[in-house]
Amino acid sequence: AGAQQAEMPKLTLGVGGKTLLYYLPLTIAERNGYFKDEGLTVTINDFGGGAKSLQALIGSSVDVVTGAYEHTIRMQAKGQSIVSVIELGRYPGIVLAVRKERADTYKTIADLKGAKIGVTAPGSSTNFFVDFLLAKNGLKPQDVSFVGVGGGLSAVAQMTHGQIDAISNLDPVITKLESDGAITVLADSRTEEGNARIFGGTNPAAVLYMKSDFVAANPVTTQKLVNAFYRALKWLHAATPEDVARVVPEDYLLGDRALYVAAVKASKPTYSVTGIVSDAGMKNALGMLTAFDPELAGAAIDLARTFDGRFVARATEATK
Amino acid sequence: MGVVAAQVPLGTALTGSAVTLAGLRIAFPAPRRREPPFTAVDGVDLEVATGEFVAIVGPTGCGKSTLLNAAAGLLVPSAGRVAIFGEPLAGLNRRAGYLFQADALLPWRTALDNVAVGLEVAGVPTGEARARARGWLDRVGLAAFLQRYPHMLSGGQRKRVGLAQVLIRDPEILLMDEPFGPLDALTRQFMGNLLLELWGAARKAVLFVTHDLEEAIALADRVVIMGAGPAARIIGEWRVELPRPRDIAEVRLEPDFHRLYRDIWSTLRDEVAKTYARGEGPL
Amino acid sequence: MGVVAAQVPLGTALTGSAVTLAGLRIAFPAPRRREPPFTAVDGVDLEVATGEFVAIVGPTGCGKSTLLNAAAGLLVPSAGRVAIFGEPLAGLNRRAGYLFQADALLPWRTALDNVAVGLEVAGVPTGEARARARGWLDRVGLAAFLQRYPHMLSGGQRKRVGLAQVLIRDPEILLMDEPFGPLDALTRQFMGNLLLELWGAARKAVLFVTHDLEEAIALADRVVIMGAGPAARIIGEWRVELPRPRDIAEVRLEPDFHRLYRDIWSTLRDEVAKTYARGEGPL
Amino acid sequence: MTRPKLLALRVAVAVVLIAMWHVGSTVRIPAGVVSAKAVFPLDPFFFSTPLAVFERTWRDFASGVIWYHLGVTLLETVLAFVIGAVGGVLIGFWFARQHTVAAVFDPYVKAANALPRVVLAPIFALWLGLGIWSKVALGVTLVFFIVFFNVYQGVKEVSPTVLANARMLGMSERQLLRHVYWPSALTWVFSSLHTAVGFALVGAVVGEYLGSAAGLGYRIQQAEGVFDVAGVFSGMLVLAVFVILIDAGVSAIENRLLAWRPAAVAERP
Amino acid sequence: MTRPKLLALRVAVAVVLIAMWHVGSTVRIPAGVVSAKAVFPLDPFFFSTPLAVFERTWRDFASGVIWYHLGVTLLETVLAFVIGAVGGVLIGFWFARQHTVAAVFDPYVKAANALPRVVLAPIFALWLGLGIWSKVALGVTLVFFIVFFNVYQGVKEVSPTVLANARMLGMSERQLLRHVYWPSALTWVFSSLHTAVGFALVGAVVGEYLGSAAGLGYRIQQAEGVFDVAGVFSGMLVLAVFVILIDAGVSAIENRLLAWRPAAVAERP
Ligand SMILES: Nc1ncnc2c1ncn2[C@@H]1O[C@H](COP(=O)(O)OP(=O)(O)OP(=O)(O)O)[C@@H](O)[C@H]1O
Ligand SMILES: Nc1ncnc2c1ncn2[C@@H]1O[C@H](COP(=O)(O)OP(=O)(O)OP(=O)(O)O)[C@@H](O)[C@H]1O
Ligand SMILES: [Mg+2]
Ligand SMILES: [Mg+2]
Repeated sequence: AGAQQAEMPKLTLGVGGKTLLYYLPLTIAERNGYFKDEGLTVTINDFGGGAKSLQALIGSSVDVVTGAYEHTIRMQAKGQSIVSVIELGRYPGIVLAVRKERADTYKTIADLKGAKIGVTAPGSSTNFFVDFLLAKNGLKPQDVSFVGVGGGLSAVAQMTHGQIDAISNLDPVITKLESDGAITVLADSRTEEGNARIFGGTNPAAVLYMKSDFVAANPVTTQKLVNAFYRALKWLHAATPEDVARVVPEDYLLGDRALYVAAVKASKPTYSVTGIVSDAGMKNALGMLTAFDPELAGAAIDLARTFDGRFVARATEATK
Repeated sequence: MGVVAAQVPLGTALTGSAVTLAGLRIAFPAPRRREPPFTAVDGVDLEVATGEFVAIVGPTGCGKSTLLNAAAGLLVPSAGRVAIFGEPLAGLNRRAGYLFQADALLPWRTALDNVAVGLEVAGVPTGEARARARGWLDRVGLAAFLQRYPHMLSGGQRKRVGLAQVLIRDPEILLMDEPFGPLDALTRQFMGNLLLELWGAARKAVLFVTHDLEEAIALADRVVIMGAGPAARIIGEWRVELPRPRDIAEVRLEPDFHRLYRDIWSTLRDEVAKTYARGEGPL
Repeated sequence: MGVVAAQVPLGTALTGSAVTLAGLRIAFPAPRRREPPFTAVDGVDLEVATGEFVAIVGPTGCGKSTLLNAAAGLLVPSAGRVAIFGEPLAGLNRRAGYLFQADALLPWRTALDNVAVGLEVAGVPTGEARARARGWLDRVGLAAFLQRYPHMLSGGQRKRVGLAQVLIRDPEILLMDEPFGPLDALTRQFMGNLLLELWGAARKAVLFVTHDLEEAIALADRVVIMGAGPAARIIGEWRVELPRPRDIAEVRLEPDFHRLYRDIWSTLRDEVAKTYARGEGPL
Repeated sequence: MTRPKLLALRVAVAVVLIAMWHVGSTVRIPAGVVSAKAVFPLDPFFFSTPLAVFERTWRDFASGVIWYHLGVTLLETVLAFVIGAVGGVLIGFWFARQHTVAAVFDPYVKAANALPRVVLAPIFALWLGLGIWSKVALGVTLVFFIVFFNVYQGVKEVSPTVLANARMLGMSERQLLRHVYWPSALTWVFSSLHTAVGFALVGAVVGEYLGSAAGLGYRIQQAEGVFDVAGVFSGMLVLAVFVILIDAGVSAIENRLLAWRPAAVAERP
Repeated sequence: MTRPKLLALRVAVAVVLIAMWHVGSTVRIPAGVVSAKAVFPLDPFFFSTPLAVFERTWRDFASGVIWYHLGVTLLETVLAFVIGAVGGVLIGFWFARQHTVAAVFDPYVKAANALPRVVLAPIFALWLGLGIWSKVALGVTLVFFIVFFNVYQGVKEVSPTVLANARMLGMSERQLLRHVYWPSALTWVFSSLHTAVGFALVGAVVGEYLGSAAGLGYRIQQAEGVFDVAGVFSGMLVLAVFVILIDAGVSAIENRLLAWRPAAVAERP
């Protein structure tokens, strides 16, 4: 595939929180030089959140985005044509946990009534995750209060200092809190059985998405990007957490290699193996969204248009 | 006795009249609302002919500075009219130079630059403007203080810089508010002679406010006396027929000078005392 | 002839001396660096006894205000010493009241509050302070202007508010810098008499700067003449032996007055003319 | 200018701006003019449309949900403004009068002013919790410096003659502060307050935006998360109206306190 | 105070602060005093330790990685500062001289000042791309208002007598601006510039923090995401030093331009 010249050898990629393990495949592809191998120069722009990187895509500030799959559905409802081309995470990797000291009060999700729950940002997928779980347990979002605490230091700070009762967040925050013994997990979407219990199957998380126009105009570039990410997924699948720790920048190690290894280990099942968004996954994702967003509930969504599997198929073909 | 100013026909712009104030009333808004405005001067008629030197004398607070402000176009009269060379004054009086009673130098410019600025804004090249400013500062006795900022000068020095600043522009009308107030007697004479010399050469119209009646008589063609305020009026005018050119120190020795002085002073004193007796003045 | 001030023994604090300036030199930093500092006054010895009224007369820019600033403790002398009632002055002179040459009223206070403030800060209850301030404004002829802010007053009115502001505090030493400069002749007499009356009652030490030599003689016990600057000195002193109490208007009619006047004036004029001839003055 | 005329002009400006917005976000530029596709000059995805925003604002107020958030933000803003302004005035005066203190701490104050508040937010949250106080703290760090630097300069600008006179009138340091420095620095204080009002609100909203459970910032972020631009703009609209009201209050106090100043000279060309 | 003494005092302050930080983040309060467990007064997880921060800063500079980021941020800051300040001065003057314009736009300026810049970031990215210009724009929106309000007030503060004199000397509106309003407003301008320097940097860093590929704000964000507190504090340290340097430049210009002012009166109690 490397033989053909890319239409756009230089491009910018947006991501909302590159250091999150959610986006680990991106870092792997970058650090292992997979983009370079494909003849691409990718500038990675890091944003204050997934919503901002999507806005940058719509505004044409970036060419492609690694972000949540649900954005492709949302954008379809808003009349923007966004398509994902490879799945990076098959499970959301979001964990809902309560603070140890309050574990007696909040034994199950149904007990969360009145709790103060930290999410990365109001309106983000961590928020919807909780909404979804609450609904399943017969509660309404209004029964709890949400606080945006981000996905880094301050999330840890709020939890350890007892500012919030529960937290819905991602790794490495969750692993850090777990290793400190600060939380008790209520729902864990990092594992297969966890997802089965919560969604009844997979639920695509991080994907590489872009405008449909971009795909149409730059098929070769898109293919090369997908190739690079596909290699990263393959590599991840085979690698041990220690291998990962060797590859990522030293700064990413949370100042504590063991903690980082633990976090990678916990997150490993979430990374996609095939790179393909399954039909069941699409339905699960849509079902979760329509449950809370009145705007989406009314919209007619063509799930087939949210994922374009041609590129992954070709990448699979090539690596065989 | 005084020639009352109302003799000058109202509303006519005499040819050769440089400044005409006719039926002028100036009122200031009261410090507190709801009180009536404060009428500083009312019914003032005054005419300064081209080339005439008129001195205004009057009790403190009667409205002398107010009149000059009106003639300069800085104050809009509440009633009456101001005409400059026969034209009704609209906006600033661009043909006049005004030496203010209070400090008005640009604090961020040295003495030299303060004097030069009037030429610079008129388009004279900086080099020439400075050279001429140097000459003027020399004439007012400040050759050694060119590079001083105003706050480094004494009160009298600042006034002289202001004088040079106004005179260097060679305006057709000179409005001067107690220009020699903070000067010693001798410097005062020097400055007075300087002014007379300039005036004699270019025959400007001068409106000169002073508290020194002797100075007024020594310098002016006509001395105008204002009564005490509020609603101050002109209460008398005297023509000074002393010969020109005059030397200020010497003219005081003339017998006519003393006669005139006593004449004016008695009117002035009586008038002011009368006002004060009404309980509006000190003691 | 003048009694040269150096007769006063240096470095001794005479009993009964309110203000002692001994060997005073005051230099200002030059406007540009690297130039030498400007010495305004040098070697000034002056003593004002308790209850004495001393007038200072001198050419403009000679350093009169500078001397008063030194006596007030606002300027630190470069050399020499300042003593107040025999005590070397460190910091501000708290026993003096100072009427500044420039406008110095608090712009955010009405005339009434400006006068009352000196009492208020001394702890007098506001009501009483105001009542007394009202009385003082009455005495300086501004009863009708109590509620005016300074910018609403004429130059002479502001000066009189300043006068009341200083006098109401009844200080032991009065430093006055051209206090009657912007006043008309009659008001000047009223104010002079007011000052003399107060001084006669409480025998304050007064250091009075004026450009009006007649005023100086009429008011003072002693007239001090300064030479022209830079490095100005005291060039002569005259004791005025005219009888007290004096009325300012009347005392001028005394033959002694005129003799003294002519005497001082000739010295002053000669001295100043001499300096000017050196090329340091106007013309 | 008369008041009605002024008001009319102001309204006219608003109408023009909104009309531009409306046209820009609803009328496409035909294909081929600026780009291959027909595009909106102001893409409604980013700018929404005025109608949507007004409708949304109206709905929020009608349903009453916004009042609670508005109240929270207002409280934070006012607290941040008052604490920051009082702090700025006090410390500003203190620095201006204590030359040694000022000289020693000068670089630290300037460095502190340069710390990005967004980064500080987690620390504030840590110390002050997620309630209103961490937002107030953020607002205070903005307001404080704006007021501080102006007060510091304002005190130095006191006329030397007036100051000398006041000192000769026997004023103690405290009396000087009260009767001279304070009134003289007031214009400076008020100038900074006009800027500070806006920044107090910004601080509160940003604080909410970075972590909170209520307030307009919270609502704006929530709207952003679901790409509800009308919601974002509606939040900003409410903020703007809000600030104009607070600022009017500041101006009213200013006019009262600065009644002594000469009215602007009647200038005629 | 002599310069060496002043310097010594300044260093002393820094030493005390750092010592407090060091002790707070390395010495535990024994169990039972404030809580059941032994705790750090300043938890090193959130506050790092001075040594770690210095070591980190040193390493960054030694390895050279920081220079590039520093350069980007510096460029953004300087651009934001210059553009914002020049804009504030120009518009400030314009408003101050055009009373109608000022009166009409007054509420809009104030409302604009209250818009939370964080929310505007996506719009700037839309218009200006993700390069330095969207960060510069964010900085400009902070700097502009600070300078603007001060210039506006500064122009109004011109002494009426000096103004009247200048007008009688024949100055046109333009000459008045140059010879009277501008020099008179300069103290106001500089006072605002001292505040603005810090805010320019804040704007740049916040812009980077919200979305970028380089700069100190980017580095701080990366560090925050991986719990690298030493990295966050090291970034802030560099920022702080940075601002002190820029501000020293502003002060030098100020001292040159305001050489005409009377030196502070020698005050003796
Ligand atoms: N802005 C103002 N508001 C109210 N009254 C004012 C204002 N300006 C001047 N006045 C009053 O107008 C009168 C005349 O003032 P003006 O300054 O013309 O006096 P003047 O004759 O110049 O006095 P002086 O000899 O003391 O300078 C005074 O009584 C003064 O109080
Ligand atoms: N801050 C300063 N820097 C430099 N020179 C100064 C400063 N202040 C005053 N001088 C100079 O000192 C000399 C004395 O000034 P001073 O104000 O004492 O004069 P004065 O006798 O009061 O004059 P006048 O009668 O004009 O008020 C003047 O030549 C003046 O230029
Ligand atoms: Mg006057
Ligand atoms: Mg003087």
